[in-house]
Amino acid sequence: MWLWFAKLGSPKWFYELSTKWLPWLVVATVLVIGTATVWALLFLPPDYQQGYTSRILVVHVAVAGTSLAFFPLMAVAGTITLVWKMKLADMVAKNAAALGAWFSFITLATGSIWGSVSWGTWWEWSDSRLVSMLFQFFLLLGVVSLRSALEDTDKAAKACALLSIVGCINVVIIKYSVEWWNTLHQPASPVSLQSGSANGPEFWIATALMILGVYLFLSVSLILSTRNEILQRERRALWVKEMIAAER
Amino acid sequence: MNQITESTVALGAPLLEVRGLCCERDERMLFAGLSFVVECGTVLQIAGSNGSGKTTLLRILCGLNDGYDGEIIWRGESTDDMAESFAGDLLYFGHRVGVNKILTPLENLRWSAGMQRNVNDQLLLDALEAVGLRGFEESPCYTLSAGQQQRVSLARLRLSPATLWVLDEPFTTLDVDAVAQLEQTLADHARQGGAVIVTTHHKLSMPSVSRLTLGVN
Amino acid sequence: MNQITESTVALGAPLLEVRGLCCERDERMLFAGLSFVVECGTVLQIAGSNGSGKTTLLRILCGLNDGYDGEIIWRGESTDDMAESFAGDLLYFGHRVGVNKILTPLENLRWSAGMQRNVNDQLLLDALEAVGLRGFEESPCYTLSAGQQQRVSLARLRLSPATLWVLDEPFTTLDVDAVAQLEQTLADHARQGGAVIVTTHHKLSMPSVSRLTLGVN
Amino acid sequence: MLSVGVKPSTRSAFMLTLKRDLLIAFKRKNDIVNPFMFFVIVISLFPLAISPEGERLTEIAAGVIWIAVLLSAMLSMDSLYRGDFEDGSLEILLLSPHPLFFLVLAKNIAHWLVSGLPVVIASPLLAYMLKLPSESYATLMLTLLIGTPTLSLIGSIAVALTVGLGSRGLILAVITLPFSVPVLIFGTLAVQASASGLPSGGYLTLLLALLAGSLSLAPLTSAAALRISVS
Amino acid sequence: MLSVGVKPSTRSAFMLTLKRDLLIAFKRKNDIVNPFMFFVIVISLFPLAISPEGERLTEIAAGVIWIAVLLSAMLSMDSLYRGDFEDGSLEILLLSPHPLFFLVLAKNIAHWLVSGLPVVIASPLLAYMLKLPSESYATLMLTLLIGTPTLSLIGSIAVALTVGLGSRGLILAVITLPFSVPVLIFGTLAVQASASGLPSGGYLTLLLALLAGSLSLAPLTSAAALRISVS
Ligand code: HEM
Ligand SMILES: Nc1ncnc2c1ncn2[C@@H]1O[C@H](COP(=O)(O)OP(=O)(O)OP(=O)(O)O)[C@@H](O)[C@H]1O
Ligand SMILES: Nc1ncnc2c1ncn2[C@@H]1O[C@H](COP(=O)(O)OP(=O)(O)OP(=O)(O)O)[C@@H](O)[C@H]1O
Ligand SMILES: [Mg+2]
Ligand SMILES: [Mg+2]
Repeated sequence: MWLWFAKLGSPKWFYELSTKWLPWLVVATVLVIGTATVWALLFLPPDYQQGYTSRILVVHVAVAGTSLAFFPLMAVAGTITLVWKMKLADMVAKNAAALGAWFSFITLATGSIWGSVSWGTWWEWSDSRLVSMLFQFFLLLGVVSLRSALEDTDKAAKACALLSIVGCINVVIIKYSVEWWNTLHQPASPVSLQSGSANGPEFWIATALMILGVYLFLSVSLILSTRNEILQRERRALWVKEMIAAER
Repeated sequence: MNQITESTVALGAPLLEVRGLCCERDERMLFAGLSFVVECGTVLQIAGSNGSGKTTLLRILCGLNDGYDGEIIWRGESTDDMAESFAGDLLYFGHRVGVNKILTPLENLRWSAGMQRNVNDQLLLDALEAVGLRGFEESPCYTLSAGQQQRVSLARLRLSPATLWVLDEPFTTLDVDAVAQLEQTLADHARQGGAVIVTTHHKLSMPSVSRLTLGVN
Repeated sequence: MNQITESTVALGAPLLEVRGLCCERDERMLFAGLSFVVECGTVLQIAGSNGSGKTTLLRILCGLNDGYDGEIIWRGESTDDMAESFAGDLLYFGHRVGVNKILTPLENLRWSAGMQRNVNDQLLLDALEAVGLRGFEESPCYTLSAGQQQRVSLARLRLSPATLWVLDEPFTTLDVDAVAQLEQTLADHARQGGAVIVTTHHKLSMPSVSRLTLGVN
Repeated sequence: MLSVGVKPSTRSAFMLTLKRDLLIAFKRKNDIVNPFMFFVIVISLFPLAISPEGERLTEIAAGVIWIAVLLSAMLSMDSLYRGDFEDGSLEILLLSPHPLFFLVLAKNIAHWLVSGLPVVIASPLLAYMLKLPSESYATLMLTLLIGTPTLSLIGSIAVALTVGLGSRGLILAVITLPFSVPVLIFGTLAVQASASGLPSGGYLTLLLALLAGSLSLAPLTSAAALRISVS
Repeated sequence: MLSVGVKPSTRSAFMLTLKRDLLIAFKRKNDIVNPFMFFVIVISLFPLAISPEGERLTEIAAGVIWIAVLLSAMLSMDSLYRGDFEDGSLEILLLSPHPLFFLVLAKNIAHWLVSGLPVVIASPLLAYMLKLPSESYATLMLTLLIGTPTLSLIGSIAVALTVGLGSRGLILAVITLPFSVPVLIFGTLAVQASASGLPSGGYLTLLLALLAGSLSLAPLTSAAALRISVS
């Protein structure tokens, strides 16, 4: 068990393993997302109120759900970095922060687009989900900018690990405080977030597939960017040099 | 690219032992497999050209940097396991000297020396006088010259209960008299059973100094 | 309390002349009635113990401090009247060396040397190589050691068109080779008709150095 | 000589650090006057930029005061460890033979006494200027009294993480502000509740919980962050 | 050797300084992203602290945006001369054989490009989030385009005066904010006027006058202040 753990931490091992698995993952991602999209386009009945735009909800729900996974992921990676000083964990954390910021942004964007149709407004402060998502986005940008501000890789790794762990607690606190804030002050909003669930089972199958697809996509992009990071950081290591020489 | 000059110093009772220390910065190996023992009564000068890793080594020894491989053993135990008792027996003097510009020399020492042992003002005044700051005890440190600020920090040496002194270029900006005096202080500390690790490009005119040269080729 | 050691230096053609300079800081007279002449071809070392006013004197000469009485005459005219042409012919190197930590040595020089004369990258690379920074041209300066950062700034000397160099403790943190090399550079500059005013506590091993000692008693 | 020194107790190291930081603040004077001045100036911008009408002001008063408090707390953080980092005192702190938790706590307390407390004390005056109903002055002060130390403790983490950076003002803000949102929300809600005659006890309890949480966790985290920054 | 160097023209010294400062900012990245982020975060605090209702927000939108711009401009100033002071580059700048006016101007322009312009560009988005009527977006951007350089120029004086001080964040604010009030007032008035369909040309002219004034006077004053701070 321990041996396996130590091995997992080795960038070289990860690189070689991921070389084997990556093609399959990519194929799976394309298949699942493709199916979900086709399903959404072909089989989803247009909503009586919102027309065909409701299909963007499929993407929205999938991306939104996934984007909540980033802080926990980064906190776990951060703990590993701080406790076991595993380089690989930090490489994953680094890319996760940037990717998480993108996912949060897409959630905000798709949500807004849909909001513009269903609520008639792109943005509403009185909804707790929107606000707490916005702050998660800010926090992720904070982590990214801390990373870019600290020049020393080691220092940046540890500092960002610490911030991710603290940020993880904070996302929870923000989520709840915004909810309480809201329940007291919010005037009944025209359409509740749950209205989408009024749609039939076709919707949920498409959504479930899309969620799976987005998680797959997330893993593929994390693996790809981590591989890149490995090559960058280990460019002086023997195995990288040998590999590059072999490819030439 | 890098070649390591290794040297082992051994006198008296073992205080600090370094085993197989390696440090890489920005993919450049600064030192590898560095092992040495510092014993009570030693003055060890770390020599080496600019950028050879002296400062890095000292900071590693004190636990301020942790980007290294190898073992650092303090009185028979790893420094990681006994950080606090190690800290109580260690005095570090870095490139930045730890003198607040707004406070006076006296106020500065009251804190920086007071963190390591109980002090009273008379002790502090004596130490300041000994480093030639008489008459400046109550001037804010921003009005002192570069060398005078260095002296404020060096007064800590006279107050410290620490056995091991780790000094990074303590001689910079000191005038000739102050340099001679500091050398005397270091020699005295070693004679009384303490140990000193010091970096300097200046040639020490002290009797028994061991040298460890970090090499860049 | 203060006693002033006065000395007058005179060789070659007059470049900078100081007449009756007095400076008081915090009611302590640092120097009074200080007069001397710096001529082309001179290296003038300002000596004196810590706190005797060396840094203050150099900053006054460059126009960075103006809390003084007396006259400073540059090529026959008061420096106040011709600040810009004086600045074009002057290179000041202070306790803080003027190296931005985020930029690389090359980028630093491109600006700091480029403010005084037109430069191209080849010139800069040559200067960096001459001060022993080959291989570090493209590393950000925060990754350089104290001595290496000092060297980045010293590379300016090799690029400067200035006649008068005013250097405040340029030898700190330099290793032995770099010290010898810098002394050589100063001697060359003087030989080619420039003038150097330098403070250091280090004993200069150059042939003809004039000394001016500021005294605190 | 080597055996003369008696190692001071952690308590006395704590007091020594607290006293030193207070002394520095008093000598600098600005540290004390400025957070307060900033608070006053920011608040006085609102009637200018939004509306000088009393009724309108009443509506926004609680929020404006809390935002000004937040910004002034955040700005004042900048001086918490920076000076010590630059002159090397931080290394002395890290290498002292005492648990860093208490030393960091001492620094945070000194900082709050100097920058947070004056703002709390001045708040009723500014509340009056913004026409906040006088029933809620007590609640306002109470929330500030609980909220500002929380803000200081949270800010301390961000400052410790960024202490070595060239320009920190903004990165500090970017990291701290999201963390301060809960304090802001509960603080304003409590004041608004009391202004409309509702009970505000629940919010106060939440604020207290946040304070307790950050009091126990933040100094630890700051200490870890300082170790990272100095290395 | 002594005669080889050709003294560069003031124009090329200006360009060299501008390029250097931009290069430092791009290498640091944060200098560019942070003022903008700060602006966004501060704005998003208002709905939380005051009220999330659209109508209420519309009323305060113009003022809130301008206050956030002011604060973010002020915070970002911190990095303008500090780094150069600390590493000694400022002395090189002061002792260069070129009129300091232009070098200071180059630094100010670089700073505005990096910290002011992004805020101006992002303002319509935030105006939308605060429910500002869409007719006034153009006026908002225009006032910001004229107002932010003025704020930078004014801030530059304060930074230059305080560059040697330990903690500047606040003292800077205390000096700058009162001077920036006219910009704030004309800026918000212009936006409010256009939101209610009134002409805003008069205010724009006033803003332009402020810009012209500070463009000619502020760099001179900053240069003098720098000389004082360094000595
Ligand atoms: C910028 C705007 C929006 C943001 C930031 C946002 C954020 C989120 C988040 C974070 C989730 C994931 C919740 C979870 O999986 O537990 C979510 C789910 C969802 N969102 Fe949005 N949303 C936005 C706009 C909208 C709009 C306008 C609608 C439709 C009226 C909507 C409908 C939904 C639905 C139906 C779900 C799934 C419900 C569930 O699983 O509980 N969202 N959104
Ligand atoms: N800002 C200041 N305010 C008041 N007095 C000052 C200030 N700076 C320096 N002094 C006084 O001037 C004296 C000379 O300082 P200066 O820095 O010129 O000395 P120095 O000869 O360069 O010494 P060193 O060899 O230590 O560098 C100091 O003793 C100090 O008391
Ligand atoms: N923060 C850093 N990041 C990356 N590399 C660094 C860093 N600090 C130092 N280095 C590298 O480590 C080498 C050794 O630096 P160090 O400061 O230990 O040298 P030194 O022996 O103390 O030199 P000096 O005599 O100039 O003080 C430098 O050449 C530099 O390239
Ligand atoms: Mg060193
Ligand atoms: Mg000096």
